This record gives sequence, structure tokens and C-alpha cells, in this order.
Amino acid sequence: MLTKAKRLEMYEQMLKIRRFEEKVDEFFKANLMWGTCHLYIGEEATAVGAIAALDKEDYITSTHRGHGHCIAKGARLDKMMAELLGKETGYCRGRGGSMHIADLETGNLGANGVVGGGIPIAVGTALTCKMKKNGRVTLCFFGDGASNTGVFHESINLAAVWKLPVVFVVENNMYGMSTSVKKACSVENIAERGKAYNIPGYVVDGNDVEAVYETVKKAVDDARAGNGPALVECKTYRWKGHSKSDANVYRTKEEIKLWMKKCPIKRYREKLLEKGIATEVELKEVEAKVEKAIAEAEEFAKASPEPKVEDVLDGIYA
Amino acid sequence: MLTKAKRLEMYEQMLKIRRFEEKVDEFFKANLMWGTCHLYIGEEATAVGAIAALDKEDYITSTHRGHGHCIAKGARLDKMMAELLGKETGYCRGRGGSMHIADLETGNLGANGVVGGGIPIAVGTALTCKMKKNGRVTLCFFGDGASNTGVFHESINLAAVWKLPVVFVVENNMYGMSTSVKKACSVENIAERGKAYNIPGYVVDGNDVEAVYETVKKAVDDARAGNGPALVECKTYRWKGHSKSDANVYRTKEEIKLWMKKCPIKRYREKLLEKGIATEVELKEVEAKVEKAIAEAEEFAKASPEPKVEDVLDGIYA
Amino acid sequence: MAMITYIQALRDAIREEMRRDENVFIMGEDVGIYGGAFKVTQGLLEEFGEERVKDTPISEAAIVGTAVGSALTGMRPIAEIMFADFITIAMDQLINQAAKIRYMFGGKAKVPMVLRAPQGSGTGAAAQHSQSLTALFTHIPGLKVVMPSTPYDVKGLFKAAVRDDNPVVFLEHKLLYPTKGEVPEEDYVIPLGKADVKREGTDVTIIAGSIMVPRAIEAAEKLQAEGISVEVVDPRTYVPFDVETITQSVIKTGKVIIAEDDCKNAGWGAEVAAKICESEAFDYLDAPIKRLAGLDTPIPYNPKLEKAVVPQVEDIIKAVEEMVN
Amino acid sequence: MAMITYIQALRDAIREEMRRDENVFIMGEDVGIYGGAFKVTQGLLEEFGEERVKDTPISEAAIVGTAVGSALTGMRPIAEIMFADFITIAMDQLINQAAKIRYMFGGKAKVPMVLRAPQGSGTGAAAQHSQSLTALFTHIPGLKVVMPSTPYDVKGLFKAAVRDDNPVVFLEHKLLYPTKGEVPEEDYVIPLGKADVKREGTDVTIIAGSIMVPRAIEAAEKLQAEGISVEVVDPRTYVPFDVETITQSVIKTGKVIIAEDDCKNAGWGAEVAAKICESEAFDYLDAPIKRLAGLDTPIPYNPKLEKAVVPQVEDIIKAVEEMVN
Ligand SMILES: Cc1ncc(C[n+]2csc(CCOP(=O)(O)OP(=O)(O)O)c2C)c(N)n1
Ligand SMILES: Cc1ncc(C[n+]2csc(CCOP(=O)(O)OP(=O)(O)O)c2C)c(N)n1
Ligand SMILES: [Mg+2]
Ligand SMILES: [Mg+2]
Repeated sequence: MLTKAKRLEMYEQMLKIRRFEEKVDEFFKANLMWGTCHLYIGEEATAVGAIAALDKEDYITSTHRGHGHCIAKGARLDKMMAELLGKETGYCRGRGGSMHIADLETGNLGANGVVGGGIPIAVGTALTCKMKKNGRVTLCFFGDGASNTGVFHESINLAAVWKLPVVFVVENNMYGMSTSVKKACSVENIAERGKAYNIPGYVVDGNDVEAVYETVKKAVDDARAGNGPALVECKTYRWKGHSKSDANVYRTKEEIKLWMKKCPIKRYREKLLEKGIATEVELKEVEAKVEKAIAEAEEFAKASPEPKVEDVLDGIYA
Repeated sequence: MLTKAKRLEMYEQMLKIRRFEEKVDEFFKANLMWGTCHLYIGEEATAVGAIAALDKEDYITSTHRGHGHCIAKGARLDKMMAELLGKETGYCRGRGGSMHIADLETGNLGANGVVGGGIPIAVGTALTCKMKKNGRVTLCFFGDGASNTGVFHESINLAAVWKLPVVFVVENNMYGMSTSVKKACSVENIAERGKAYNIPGYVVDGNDVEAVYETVKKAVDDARAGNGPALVECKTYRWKGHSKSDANVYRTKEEIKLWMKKCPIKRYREKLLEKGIATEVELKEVEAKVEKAIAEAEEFAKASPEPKVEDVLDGIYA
Repeated sequence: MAMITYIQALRDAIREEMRRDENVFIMGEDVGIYGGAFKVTQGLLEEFGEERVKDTPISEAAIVGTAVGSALTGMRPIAEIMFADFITIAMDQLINQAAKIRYMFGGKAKVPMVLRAPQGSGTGAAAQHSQSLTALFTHIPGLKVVMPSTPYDVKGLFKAAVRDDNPVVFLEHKLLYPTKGEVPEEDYVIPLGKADVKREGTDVTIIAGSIMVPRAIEAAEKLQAEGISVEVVDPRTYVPFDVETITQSVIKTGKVIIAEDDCKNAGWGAEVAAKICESEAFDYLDAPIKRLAGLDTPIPYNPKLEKAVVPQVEDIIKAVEEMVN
Repeated sequence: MAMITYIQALRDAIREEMRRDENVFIMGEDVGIYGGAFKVTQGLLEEFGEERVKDTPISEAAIVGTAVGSALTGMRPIAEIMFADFITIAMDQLINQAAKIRYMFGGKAKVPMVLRAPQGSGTGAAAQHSQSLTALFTHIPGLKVVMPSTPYDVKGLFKAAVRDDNPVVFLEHKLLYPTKGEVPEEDYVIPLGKADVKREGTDVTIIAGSIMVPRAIEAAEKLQAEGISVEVVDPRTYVPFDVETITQSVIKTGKVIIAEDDCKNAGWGAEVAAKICESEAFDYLDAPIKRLAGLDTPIPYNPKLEKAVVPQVEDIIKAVEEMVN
């Protein structure tokens, strides 16, 4: 059973992600940010629910749409924001940007600009854990689109035959860029692909943070117990365009509205109140705390120095 | 129902493959051949049964273990043998050798030295057929080992979502080189992987030529009718080592013997006699014909000239 | 002649080739309703329909392999890979299949396909979306490699690529997409294997490709004011390579700078330098060949760093001044 | 010192590194009971067990990616790819992940792994099993690239590669496996980034790598009889590259031939030629640099053709004679 503290923490994490992404959007619109980025708005329950099922020492691998995973795994908002602004104080010293944020200290082995690129890497970290017998599990996040890449197949098969402690989490947000999962993916439920590897496949409402938690928890416990991997499909939706340059021509306004109604954060807030788990006052406190954290992160990021051009070749080789 | 003529033809084709491969083995032992090669001995019913389900204009893609497919699709033994001896008269003018024999005239789009490498190519030929509405089907052969490659996944998914006229035939001979399918492949029956693409998966005794024929025929008919791909797994066994340099340390003599008892050719011969489909005399005739064809091919290959060194750059660009 | 953008010229080329030959089609990720990540294919779906403008799953190896198979059997596919960096995923299909099939099959097959992709840095997309990998493809016999720098060239070369019977790797540059230039209305084809003197000069030859061409021209114009006359030669195609035009220019000027935005080490500039050394132009060199290339680093995200790692106009000017003085 | 084969020296190096550091392990296709397609790993399974000598499915991208992930989290994997040609399948994991992770992560991670594979022609394995792709890896910053030519070097360099904190691409040559040479019993490491003068001479420098080293030495010995003194320099590592040793030799002899069995176009020899031109050695050259390289063709199957497309001893002799006379 989830404790109250844990539940409030999950609420806080989801909100942090939401506010963080809104701030990033704002930065973009104000031309403070360079490049592109992929917002996690609407999908918060997936990262938060899944990562809540982990221990602190466990690992994750993340994706191009990675801010949510990063925050949920415990990264510092200030260093993340600094990274997005290309600052020396950012997680990657301004070299990586949105698509490459990693935080080895909290066990986030990195976002990845290559769709599917992190999947075998997660298998590798799980191999380390098995070889070192350190009891850690790796959560490997990727999108519905990534489930059509070759490395998805090679990696899950390998993890399955080696019975590695890794749980694969498909964030099925219905689209890979403009391409609907119906057009790109030959199965209705991606979780069914587990059958190709003789591993469990679970489908879960990715907008229900506790449902995600429960399902992933079961998979994580199994993996930790030495029973090998599982494939968990979280059905969710991204509210915003794929990236900054997306005019949303491939889906209807109605569809987007429908999903906005299913907001995972609002829904959880209502649940916490309804079930009497938390009071309005307590939630307001959490909300205020989040606002403050965001404001501080922004301040830090903006005040931070840029990297020095003469240091550009730092960090290529160890 | 299979006609007598077709049945005799299937018997002849299997025998041709067997004798051809034995001759190749002989060439190798006599140091007449260069490089390596992968014999099809023991698996003849798979290529012959599957290809018997095709029309002449249909396509196949083949593998490193490709002599069987090539012969079954109707290639000339003399040009094949010349190729193996690196002769100018060979299918590839001595440039390709065993692993690259192709015969575009009979619709064999080539063996492939890269495990899995032919799978997307088969999808491409099927795409041509669909776009040109020429009613042709592509049979795509590959091994159990290839079913763990990334292109297997990407290609079958693509063929499934585009409903292309292609049938994927896994020749499960229990090993990829020294690695048993149990160690490398996370499912018991590779055909189950069809579920990952929402396409039919069939398991068939790959040493029973008519069973292979019937199953592949159904899949081919479906594909031709526009119902999309299927995955057919033929369980079979290679008698010889993986390639010339294989000491067979990874499997037991008993296992090999057991499978030699299940010889697909002997079995079919007995069936033809038992069921009164053919007489001993008729079969002897077929056998004599095959011997003659092999002898002629050998003669042709040996008498053929080698390519001229000054032509070595021919055929890189069109 | 109309002034149009590089991207428009490319789009027109695709459209005109698809109209000309019904065997030509295009496939790739989000090339349909989305019009491609960079909008190169915008409007094509509307004209040609889903049959010939095909959205694919995120499956680069299958995209290229499917192109190979369809090319082998009579189609003339154009495969778009969203960023050149992801060609790495399809590298076996490109290098071991597309490039070699004809030779391995004794010259009895052909693989007429175009693999096109944008490359280069300058958009803040960081290390996995910003590489220029021209040299890799150039090293593989069986491939042709094209890298156009102007709207005129991109159109004429693209048509040549589609009509060529070999696999052609066609490398666009993201920063060139919005650049403008004159493009004739009528059908024209620029043969693969012909370099182009983009600007005549007498003191120094700059051999520049892709995005470095406009930078070299800009530098040349500024240097003109200092009385330095710069010739800019654009190889345009890297396989086959027009040694003749380049050596002629070097013989004329005696000085050569090679400008590329690829990483320097084993980049295409190295090959060009080596070719010049092996040619008759070697005896005419009155200064060592200078390569001005990207630093040997993954592309950083921060815009100042990103700019610092590939040669800019000022770097070219400085290099020319150093060489001339 | 014992006379042992290249393959034995390599196997010893793997074994000794696995004994020295329990984080070192090896994985690849058929590396276990089969001992690897070329028998490099023979006997390792018996000593270290399946935990540390891991047979994988035929999944090159997953092999390399798994190595990356395990390296990131504290292991020191050795990944074997059966033929270098198949690294193409793992190219994204190698180029976009292994090579770039450290830089993209701001220098805060390391990826200590060795990707080893045999390359080269001469075994009748035809176009998809015979390439030498050194140049491709050399072009990618973040990778180190090693290509040893002798039993002594393969052992010392392999140990350095395993102990290095970066991804190292370690390229063996199939034809070198059975060659013999002296190798000390005791532990030694050859630092990455040091070229080696394999034979001293005064008239011509041959810069040769991999299989071309013994060929160059054989040629040099024959040329000695004609009174021509040939120096043979082996770069051994291509990233990082020892320009110093090479330029010193060129300054001494004034003449240089670069010998590689890779395809010529954009091969590593082009980079070496360009580096020499950019160095102080340029002024000492009294003949144009000559590249002796593989022809730009897929490798043919027929043994005579196969031999004809890469430089042999006689080709080297001829090239030296032409240069000296
Ligand atoms: C290998 C690769 N191909 C293409 C792209 C371009 N791209 C970036 S995100 C994306 C869509 C990814 O879809 P999905 O996996 O469903 O993740 P989502 O963006 O929906 O979270 C594409 C095609 C890429 N980054 N990597
Ligand atoms: C991509 C790739 N990896 C490795 C190899 C080396 N190799 C050649 S055949 C083979 C085993 C193939 O097994 P399977 O697909 O089951 O076919 P079989 O040989 O059993 O017919 C291997 C590993 C290869 N040719 N291509
Ligand atoms: Mg998605
Ligand atoms: Mg097999």
C-alpha cells in the first residue's frame, strides 16, 4: 500500500514536471532556448508512477522526451534548466541540451536523441547489475514509435534470454511524431510484443499514476527476484506538438481536448481529496513548494555563466 | 492436391540439392574451392516444399545457406557450380561465390552474407509487386539465428502494416552456428513472433516436403489475395557443420544421428513408393537424371575459364 | 529564372521526377501529412497520395532495405532518413547491400535508389542530430555521393540522382534549406561527377562543399576588398569525383584551402588533399595545402560552442590571409 | 621471449586482462564453446565460465549497446563482432552512443569498452566479409582506433585498450592471426598513440598498417638487395595518431609511400597524407606522396581477383622502385 507521504510525493513530482515543461515552453516562445525540445506535458503519470516503483539506487534510461523521467528520478531542476539554456552549470555543462540530459548520480543514464537508442544501453546496465549482483533494476523508457526499431527487438530478446533485471516501459502516446501508432505499429497493444520474447506484457492506463505504479512495481519486483524482464505499456497522450515545429495537422483538436480532460494531475488531485488522503491545504502547500522550486531553478539557470569557448574540446575523451 | 508430376519434381529437386551439396563438400575437401560455404544437407524439404508453393514469376530472397533455395527456384546447376569455383561463367562471374549467388531470371534475388540482411530486401520486392499490382509474392528465407536481428523486426512490422505480399520462412535448424536456439531465442516456437505483428504464425515439420508445401501455399495464397504477410517456421536440422571450419563441439553425435534418420529425401522416397504414387523404376530414372545433371555441371564448371584480372573493376557501377 | 529556396528547388525536383516516372516514389518517417521534419516533402502527399508518398515506422534499416529491394525489382525509390546521423542505423543495408549487390551479383543487377538526408550543425540539435558524415559514404565503392550547395545544384543534381542506376547518397544541409538562388523553370540535369567553379579568382583556391560554399563566397567577397582574389570550387559530387576541375584551379592559383564542416580527421577534405598531392597540381603548390574543417568533437548544444567547432566566414578569411601573406 | 602467433598473443591478452580485473568480460556471437569464428576466444569459456564469456544472439546492435550500458555502469566489456563488416549493424550504438556519451553528458560519464573485430580480405569470403573499414571509425571523435600488425603489438595494445577509459575500436586482420613473433612472458602495455618504426631505412618511408606491415617489411628486405634502404613505420593507433614519429621519418627520407589494404578513396591513408602535407615534413618531400591502397571495389570472391585488388609485396616493390628512380 502506498503511504500518504509517497502519494504526496507522486503528486508533487507530476506537478513539478508540468510546471517545468510549461516554463520550458515559455523559454522557447521567448527565444531563450536553442534547438528543439519535446515536452512531456500530459504524460506525467507515466514517468512518476513508473519511477515511484524503483529504489533510489535503481537505474533508468530515458528518451528525447526525457524531462519527466529525469525529474521523477530525482534530478535537480536548476541544473536541468541551466542545461536547457546551454549553461556551464547544467547537467551536461551546456554540451548536451534537452536531448542528452543525464544524471548519473540519481541513476538516470541519459536521455537519447536516437529513438530506441537507449534500449540496448538499459540492457547493458541490467547486465552490470546482474554480474555485480547488486540487486538493482533498470527501467527502460521509450515511445510507441521506438517499438518499431530493430534495437527494441534485439535488446528485449537479449534481456529475456539472459533473464536480466530490466523492465521495458513503452510510453504509448498514440503518435511517433505525426505517425499514428495505428499506421506504424502492427499490433493493437504494444504489450503483446512481450509474447515474442516469452515475457509478461502489461497494458496500463498511463494517466493513472497509481495504476502505473502498481503494474511497474510488480514487474520491477519480478525482475529484482531474478525472473527476468517485462514489457509495460502505458497508454497516454502528449498535449503539445511533437517538438517546437509541429503544427499538429495530423490529429484533431477534439482528440487533444478529450485527452486534456483526462489530465493525470488534475485527476490525481481529485482522487487524493476525494479519498481523504490529503487536504486542500496540504496540496496547496505542495503546489507552492513546486512554484518556488521552479522559480529558483529559473533564476539559477538564467544567472549561470555560459561555457567558455576555449573549453569546447573538454570531455571528449576520459 | 499435388499432381504426380509435381511430386516427382519435388523429389528430384531435393535430390538435386543433396547431390549438389555433396559435390561441393567434395570440392572443398579436394581444395578446389576457396573461402567458406554453408551446406543445406538435411534441410532440403524446406526449400523445395516452400518454393513449390510459388509461381514461376514469384520472388525469393535467400541466405548464406542458399544453394538449396537457388536450385529449388530453378537455377542452373552448371552456373552455380561455376560460381563456386570462381569462374567467369558463374552466376556472379566469379565475383560473388557461394554467399552471393543470385539469379534474377528465376526470381532469386540473392543469397546474403549478412544474417538477416535479405529480410528488408524481400519487403522491398513485395512493395514493388504491390505497387505494380503484378500479383507476385515474395518468399523470404532466413534462419532461426536471423530471427534475433533488428531487421527481422523492422521488416516484418513494415510488411504487416503495409499488408505486403511476402511470406517469411524461418528455417529453424536448431542452431545459429554453435548457438542453440534455446540459448539465443527467447521463444520456444519462432512462429509465435508473428503475434508481435498481428500476422499468422505457422509451425511445420521442415523435413516433410508436402507439409511445408501445404503450409506455405496457404500463406502464399493469402499474401497474393492481399491479406498481408505470414511467418512460417520450418523445424529442420543441418547435418553438416555450420561451415567448413566447424568441429561440431556444441552438439552430440547422437543428436546428429537422430536427425539423419529423419532424412527428408529418404522419407519422401518411401512415401512415394508406399502410397503408390511412383514406382521404383520411375524414381531410379529421376535419380539417374540428377546424377547426370551434377556430372555435367561439374564438367562445365571445371572447364570454364576464370575471370580476367584486368576486368576486376567491372560491374561496380551501372 | 525564378529566385527560389534550396528546399523549394529540392521539392520541385522530387515532384517533377515523380511526375516524369511512375516508378519513382518517396518513403520515410513523417514524409506524408507532416511534410517531413524539414518540410522538404510538403505538398507531395496531396499530389501523389499515400501510395507514392509513404510514411514509414521508425525503422531506418527497413526503410533503406526496402528501398534496395524495390530498386532491385524495377522501382526507383527515394528514401528519406530524417537526419543523416540515423543512416548509421541503416548502414548495413547501405554499405553491405545497396553498394555491393551489383558487383557481388556479377554486374547483373542494379539498385537505382536515392537515399537523401539532411546533415550538418547550426540548429542547436546537438551531437546526435548534427553530423556531416560524407566521408563515410565516400569510402564505400558502389555508392555515389552528392552534396549540393545551391538551389540550382540541388535541383539538377537530384534529378541526376533519381535517373542514375546506382545507389546515390544525397546529402543536404539544414542551414542551406532557406537559402535562395536562381533556378530555371525548365527541366535540367546536372551530371554527377562535375565540380563547379562557384567564383573565379587567381590568388587562392578554396575547395568548399555544402554549407561551406556560401561561407567561402562571402569570405571571398570580403577578401576582394583587400585585393585578394579567391577562387571557390565546389566538388558537388564526391563519388564520382572531378579531379580535373580541381587540379586546374590549383594549378592556376598555386594555393589551396579545403573547407568542410565535417570533422577534420579522415574527412572528405583529407581525400581531396591527398588527390591534389597525387596530381600534376602538386608541383604547382607554393604553400602547403590547408584544411579548414570541423574540430574533432561531437557537436555541442550551446550555440556559441556549436559555432566555434565548424569553420565560419571569419575563419576562412583568416586562413586565406595567412596563406597569402 | 616466446615465439607465438598473433592470435595466441591476443588470446593471452584477453585472458590476462580478465584475470587481472573481474570487471572485464567478453561477449559476442559464438565466443563460448565455439571459441569464436576465428578461435580467438578458444579456451576462455573453460577458464572463466558462461558468466564472463557470453555467447549472444545474432544481434550486433544489442551487443554493442549492451557493452555501452555495462561500461557506463562500471564494467569493462570486450565486445566481439564476428566480422568488422557487421559493425555496420551496430553503427548507431558505436558512433552516436559510445563515442558521444561522454561529451554529451558534459564529461561526466565514461564508456570504457573495447569493440574488437577482424577485418581484411584474403580468405575468399567475398564482399560482405572482407572489408577494412578503419577510416570510418577514425572519422568519429570519441572513439579510439587501433590496428595492430604483430603479436607483440596486438598483446600490448589490447591491454592498453582494455585499460583505457574510452571506447576503443580494435581491428585485427584475419591474415595476421597465424603470423608469429616474439612476445615477452611478463605483463606489458603499449600506450595508445605511439607509432612504431618497424624497420629503419634512409631512402623511402613506407607508412603501413595491419597486414601491409609484414608485406612492407618483406618488400624492404628484397629492396635492400637492390641497394634501396626502406624505413617502415606502423602507426598502430589511428586515433590518437602519432604525427611526430611519422614526420620524423619523412623528414629523414624525403619520400613516402602509404600502404593500406582499405579502399583508397577516403581511406585512412588519405588522412595520413593530408597530415604529412600539413606538417613540417612537407618541405622535405622530394617526391609526391604515394598512396598504395586497395582498389575502390567490393572485394571479389575469385582468389586471383581478390589478390589483385589489394597491394601485395610486388606492388610495394614496384612503387618504391618508381619513386626512387
Ligand atoms: C532513430 C531515429 N529516427 C528518427 C528520429 C526522429 N524522431 C525524433 S522523436 C520521433 C518520434 C518518436 O516517437 P515515439 O517513440 O512514439 O516517442 P514520442 O515522441 O511519441 O514520445 C522521431 C521520428 C530519431 N530521433 N531517431
Ligand atoms: C549479421 C551477421 N552476424 C554474424 C554473421 C556470422 N554468421 C554467419 S551464419 C551465422 C549463423 C546463422 O544462423 P541461422 O540464421 O540460424 O542460419 P543457419 O546458419 O542455421 O542456416 C552467423 C552467426 C553474419 N554472417 N551476419
Ligand atoms: Mg509516441
Ligand atoms: Mg540456424
